Amino acid sequence: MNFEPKIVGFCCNWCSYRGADLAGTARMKCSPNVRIIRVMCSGRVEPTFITKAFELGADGVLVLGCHAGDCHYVEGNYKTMRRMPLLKKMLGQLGIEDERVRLDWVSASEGDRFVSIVDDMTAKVRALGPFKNNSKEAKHG
Amino acid sequence: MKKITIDPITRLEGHGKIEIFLNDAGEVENSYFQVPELRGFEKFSEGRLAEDMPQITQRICGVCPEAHHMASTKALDDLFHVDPPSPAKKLRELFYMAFYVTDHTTHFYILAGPDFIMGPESPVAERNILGVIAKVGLELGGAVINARMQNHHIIHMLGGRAVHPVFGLPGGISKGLNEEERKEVEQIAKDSVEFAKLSLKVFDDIVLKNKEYLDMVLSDAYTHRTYYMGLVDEKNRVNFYDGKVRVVDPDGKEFAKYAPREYLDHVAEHVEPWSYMKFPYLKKIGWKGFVDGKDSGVFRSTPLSRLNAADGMATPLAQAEYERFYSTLGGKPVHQTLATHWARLVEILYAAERLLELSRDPEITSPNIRTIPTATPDEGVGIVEAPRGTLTHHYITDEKGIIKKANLIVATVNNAAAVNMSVKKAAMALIKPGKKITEGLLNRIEMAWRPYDLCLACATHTLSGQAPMEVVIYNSKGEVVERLGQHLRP
Amino acid sequence: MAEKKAAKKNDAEPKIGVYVCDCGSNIAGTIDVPQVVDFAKGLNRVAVAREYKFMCSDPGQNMIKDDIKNLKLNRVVVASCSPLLHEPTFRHAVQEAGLNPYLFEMANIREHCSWTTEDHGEATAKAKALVSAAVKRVYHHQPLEAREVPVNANTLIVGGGIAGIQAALEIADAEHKVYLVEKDPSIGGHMIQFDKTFPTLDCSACILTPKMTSAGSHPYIELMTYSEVEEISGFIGNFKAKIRKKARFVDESKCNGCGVCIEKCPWKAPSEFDLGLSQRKAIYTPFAQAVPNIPVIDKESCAYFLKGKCRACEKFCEREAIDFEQQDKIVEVEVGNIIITTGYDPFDPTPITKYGYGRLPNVYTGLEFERICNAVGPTGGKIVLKDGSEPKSIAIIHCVGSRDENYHRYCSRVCCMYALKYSHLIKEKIKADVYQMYIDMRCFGKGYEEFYERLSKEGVTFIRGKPAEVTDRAISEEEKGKLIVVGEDTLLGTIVRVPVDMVILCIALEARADAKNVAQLFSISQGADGFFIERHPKLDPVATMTEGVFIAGCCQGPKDIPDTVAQASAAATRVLALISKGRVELEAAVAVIDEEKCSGCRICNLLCPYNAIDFIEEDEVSRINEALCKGCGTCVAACPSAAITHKHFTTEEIMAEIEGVLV
Amino acid sequence: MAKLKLALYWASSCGGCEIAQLQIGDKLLKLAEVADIVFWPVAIDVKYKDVEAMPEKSIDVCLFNGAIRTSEQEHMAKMLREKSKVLIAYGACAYGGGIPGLGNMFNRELIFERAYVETPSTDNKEKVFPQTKYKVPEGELTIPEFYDTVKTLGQTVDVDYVVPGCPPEEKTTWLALEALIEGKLPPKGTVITHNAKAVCDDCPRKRDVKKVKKFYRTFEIIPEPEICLLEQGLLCAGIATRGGCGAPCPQANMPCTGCYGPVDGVIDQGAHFLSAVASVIDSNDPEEIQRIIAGIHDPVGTFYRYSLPDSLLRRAKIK
Repeated sequence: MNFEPKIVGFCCNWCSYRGADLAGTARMKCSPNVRIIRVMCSGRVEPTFITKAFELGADGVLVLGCHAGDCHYVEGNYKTMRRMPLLKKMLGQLGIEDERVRLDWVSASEGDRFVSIVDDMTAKVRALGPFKNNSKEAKHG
Repeated sequence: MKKITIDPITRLEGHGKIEIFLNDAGEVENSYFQVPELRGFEKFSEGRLAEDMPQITQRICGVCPEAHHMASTKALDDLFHVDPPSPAKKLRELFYMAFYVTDHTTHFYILAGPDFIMGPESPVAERNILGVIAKVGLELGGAVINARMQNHHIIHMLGGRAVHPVFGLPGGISKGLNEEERKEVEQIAKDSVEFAKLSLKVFDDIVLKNKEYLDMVLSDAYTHRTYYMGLVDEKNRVNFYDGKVRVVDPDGKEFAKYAPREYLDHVAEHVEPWSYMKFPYLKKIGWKGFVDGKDSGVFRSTPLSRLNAADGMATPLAQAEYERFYSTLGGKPVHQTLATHWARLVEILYAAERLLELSRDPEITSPNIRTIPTATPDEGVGIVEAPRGTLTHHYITDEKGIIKKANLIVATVNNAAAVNMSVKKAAMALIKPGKKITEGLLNRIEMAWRPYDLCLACATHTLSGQAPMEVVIYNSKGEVVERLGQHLRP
Repeated sequence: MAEKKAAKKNDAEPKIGVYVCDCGSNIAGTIDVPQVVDFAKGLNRVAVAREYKFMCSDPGQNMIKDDIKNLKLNRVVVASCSPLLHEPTFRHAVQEAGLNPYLFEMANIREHCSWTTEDHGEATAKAKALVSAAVKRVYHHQPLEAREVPVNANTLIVGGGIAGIQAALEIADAEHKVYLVEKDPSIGGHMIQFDKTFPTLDCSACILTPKMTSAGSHPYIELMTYSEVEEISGFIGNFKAKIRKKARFVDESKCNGCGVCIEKCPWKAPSEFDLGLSQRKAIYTPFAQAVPNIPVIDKESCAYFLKGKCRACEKFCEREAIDFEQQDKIVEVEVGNIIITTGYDPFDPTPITKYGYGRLPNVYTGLEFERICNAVGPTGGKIVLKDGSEPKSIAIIHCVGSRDENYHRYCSRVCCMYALKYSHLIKEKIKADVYQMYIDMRCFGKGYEEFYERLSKEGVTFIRGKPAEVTDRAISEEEKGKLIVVGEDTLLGTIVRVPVDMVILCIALEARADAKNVAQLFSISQGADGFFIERHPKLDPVATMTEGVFIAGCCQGPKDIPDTVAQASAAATRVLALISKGRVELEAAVAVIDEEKCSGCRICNLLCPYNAIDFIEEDEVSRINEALCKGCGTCVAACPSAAITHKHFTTEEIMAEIEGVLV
Repeated sequence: MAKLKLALYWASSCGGCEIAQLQIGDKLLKLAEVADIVFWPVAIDVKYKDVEAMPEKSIDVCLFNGAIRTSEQEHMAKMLREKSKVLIAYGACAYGGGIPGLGNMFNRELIFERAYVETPSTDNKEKVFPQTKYKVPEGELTIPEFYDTVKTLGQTVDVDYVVPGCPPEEKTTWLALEALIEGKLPPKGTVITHNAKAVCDDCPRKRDVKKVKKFYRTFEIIPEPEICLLEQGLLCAGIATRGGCGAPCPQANMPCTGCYGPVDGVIDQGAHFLSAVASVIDSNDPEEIQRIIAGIHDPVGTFYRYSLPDSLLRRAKIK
């Protein structure tokens, strides 16, 4: 049976979530693999959300914010821009492939961009296969 | 031979284990010294920052973290090609001398002492520090506790923490001494010298003046002719903090003398499938199994070894003791394992004297305690004498100073093979067909490895804690005849 | 462990109702709704789960209200469209049933699911995940009380064009103070530059100047021309604005606008108002009917500022209003609402070299032509060529910079109409041939189509097709000395070469060059085209994402005067509504610091864009000013002690949601 | 009143916790008055079979240190849980996995390969590895199984309290013992320290707002003595670490490394430490941000020094 990845998506309320809505309003089709969680700002997305998602069985995590300079909260997305690369560097040390975590920017008017990012990420994670780090093997710790 | 089923449960006491097998005649057939744990520091050091190693590797052992902290810090000096300012080196050594006094004191009075002071066959209930104090008197008891606490205070003061210090850096240390602190140290050093003298007197009175003990010390059951290893200064005198590693053969002749960077030409480690601990041996001779003598690569690395491997001590009082030590025991080298206890006391005296010298050094309160490294790091080896033997840390890094490879040959491990042999020999000598195995007799076997002051936390950089050890004796049918444990007594 | 704690916090044990909307066939057409309902029934703490065709309808809302009453629900989940659409609707509904509106959560199974997913199975599976996420999340929801703050009755309007003037007057007439800020020396904006206005052809100045004057003299309007907003702080109902009044070097309190200074000034510079087609003095008012009628000295062209001597104006000013020492002034005002009416920039056609603007004489932009036609313009209203002669033929090229992949994809909406207006003005003044070169004629407004018909009867030639180039390279006698407009007539399917004397480019309206700064200053957003984004394209056209900040006119997108005025009035009405209510509810989902946990590490201090976080030295903890907090949660994500809680977006709630989407 | 029955045990640890317990020095005697130590392999000669023979919950309190790396340790944890009324995770290893927990960046195979084959001093061409069961002429020898993953005590059995630290400072140990002696134990789940706030609250260094343009390594600079180390670009874990230790490391001019574990409510110490540090990077330019981050060479070893097994991910994914 072919593998369908589960991807957790975090969208900011003002740009990317609206971009995602617009994709729907415009009836654009995109992979159902990304399930969106709404936060007010991508700056709210703390690294624990991402590690938690993996702990709970996600195969990938997508974080979408406003384009640089467009943040509804002036520069919340810059904080995200600082946190994600460091987090990804650390996840890399823990053997988590780069493509499993993606930070990107989608404005309220970019439904098409939202779709292409979602489809692209889904394809890449599908190619990587399921995320497992065996941390839960009962006996062997 | 009947299959002995040893599910983990039957061996859950402590972390080290010796199994003795008897033959049909009831004589000792063989014995095995096992270490049942591994933590894998050599592996998970990979990817760490070199400068974090003094704090990471000391978690190998919470009993002697100071030794690992020092060996690691010295490896970093070598790795970053940086020479610490002389005050920094002196402060490191001062710190290390204080550590020696506490550590040796703990072992002699709390671990080994009771066997002699109370007698090998005295009741277990009395064979501990409290019994010792009761016998030697509160004054000495107080002195013991005081010596440990005071010198721990020095460790805390410089290292930043009581256990697991933090002050070691490539090119120096993070914290120095001010004048008040120096005065404190000087006073502690004076007290420690007095304490060391007192301890030697105790050993004199109780052991050396007791024929029975002396015979036991000199008896064949506790004797092995092996190679001896120890760190020496440029004058071939015992040094704990710095110098070259010297190896003498069973006849006391210099067999090798090498700088830290050359350790791989001289030492190799053998792996047995029945223990997580490896067995080091002299590479140039090779691994010949658990046998002693000139043709076997087995060597020992203990206080006794250090005295055997050196030509003398660097401080006057200790030198005098050193000479008395050999004249009493019939010349160099001394092969009697039990003499290690005396050697340890000589080392306490040296450490205390050296501590006093350093505390009076004009440079010791200098703020000039760091040189910032500028060269590109590549490879470094650091060696110190840990109380339990020669301790080697070896790191290879990338140009940023990220550990690519780490290798550790840890104090106690050096003696793994010797311990195995000592136990077997003592057991063979003491366990006789039909002879009832008493607790006292078992304690005499226990005394065969206690001199090594086994620290199994160190043992496999890997294993946990000061070693409580379990001995299991099986008869030829594989049934458990007897078991006993060695424990650190508070 | 943290999660266990959260569960305890809920006083009453959660009792959740789940309502899945068919949205006609919008959802039910793709998602197996009954299946989702059954799934929901099986979820922890779900007391009831129902399907309904339109949850947002009254019956739908009543269904929820009844269940809350009868089944004692204390948490509600609606799975339907985007929360951005109907969250307020349902929050209101649960509130009416006596439940705190924050004990509600929405699952977006339409925009994010049924509309974007083809496969019905996949869509249904995803819908289940989104529902379980909402259910797990709502379990942790806590009741929140929205805080109310008074609304300052003063209003700040930025931009003194027709939109700003209109909005200002409406609010001022209701006797509420307005600060009208304009960066130029006079209000009036682009409209005052126009000659006539389509389709009615009444004179732009004639209809605008009365409004300008009343704005200038209105007791409730404080005009701040030659001024710019530099800093905005605060929040809806309670903004503080720092405004820079640029030095005019003329004392407004003394000047009576007699104009002697201008008359005596020996120095000239190109007139901004006439787009450089004429000259103005170094001390000047942009145009005759300027409001306020107080001149400014342009440092760049004033001899005194350049060479240190002259001061002619000073000598002749009887009221001693000239003040060379004058400095910029920073004025601070407190307002409750802000309307942004910063207008547009005319597109600069120079880059479209094929049309020869700036290269070939007698190629003009529409705005330039407005000035040329204007009686008080550079040519005194005469339509003449550079050499002073009268053009025999004029080509008007549409969609320059609009509907063009390389520049702006959008339609500027006004060009067709003003192009028609030009033909009329030309025909009226001189009897030249006029060619309209268009892509499509768009005459959608009231009276526009009629205007188009009327014009087509005035002998104007319409050529459908976007011209390829305007050149002066003649290939025949009759083309000699002319501008030749080359293009295809797509109706006839033939290449045409039209020799004319003058070419008018109908340039696009584009977002102001500084729109980005303005957007950041007022924390509103821009679309891809650079114009400001309204809160909802249909249902909330003048509000923005930022409470208390409204937009009107061309800063929101190209539009004609009637639409601009309508928007301005709309914005004014929104503001008046807030003023008359007198108070406003603030975001309840803000961040709070638990001072029992804050170690005073000060990581968060600089992260807040609203400076809402203070470090309290004596207590060695950081504290958040809830009124300033806008609830973005950036500080929450940064706190290494987890001492900051983001109300309604707590870590427990989001973690639960993560768990939910991963079922 | 009857004396407390006290048990102390270690698993995968270094013995530093035992030393820390001995550190309370003369207070040991006070302890001896009210408590009988019924099991302490390191110090007292009580055999395993005696413990096994004890009835359930017959031990009042067990202080358990060390992480769980082998089958033996796992078994022992389960047994002591069963025998003890109160089980206390003592020290960083039992609490968060500690330094040995860094082993979770690898697995058994990689660790064995390095320890028994690859190390330059090891001579083992035949690739002999320790065997859980091995036949020797005289019989069979066994050693416990070495697991792929280090677990915390809490991930192995139910834990009642935590005494954090590597090792716990003397005063922290005594705080817990006092609570025991006086029967004033806090609510279950409490991490017992003198300060529930982060180390910054203990630290005498002066703190200002944070902006970091460059991260330094400890050997690269000599920090100002009075000022917050993080502000000087040193990755001090104090911000993300529970206090109560008194901040000894920053006072020795070295950054805190996080041994007291997270503050209450923090689910993942390393992730929070990371997020805080990244947040104060003083740049909004992606390239510059990358350059600044390049100065953090070992995120896992820095942010999860003592808590990798207790993190949400627990271990590395080995391909």
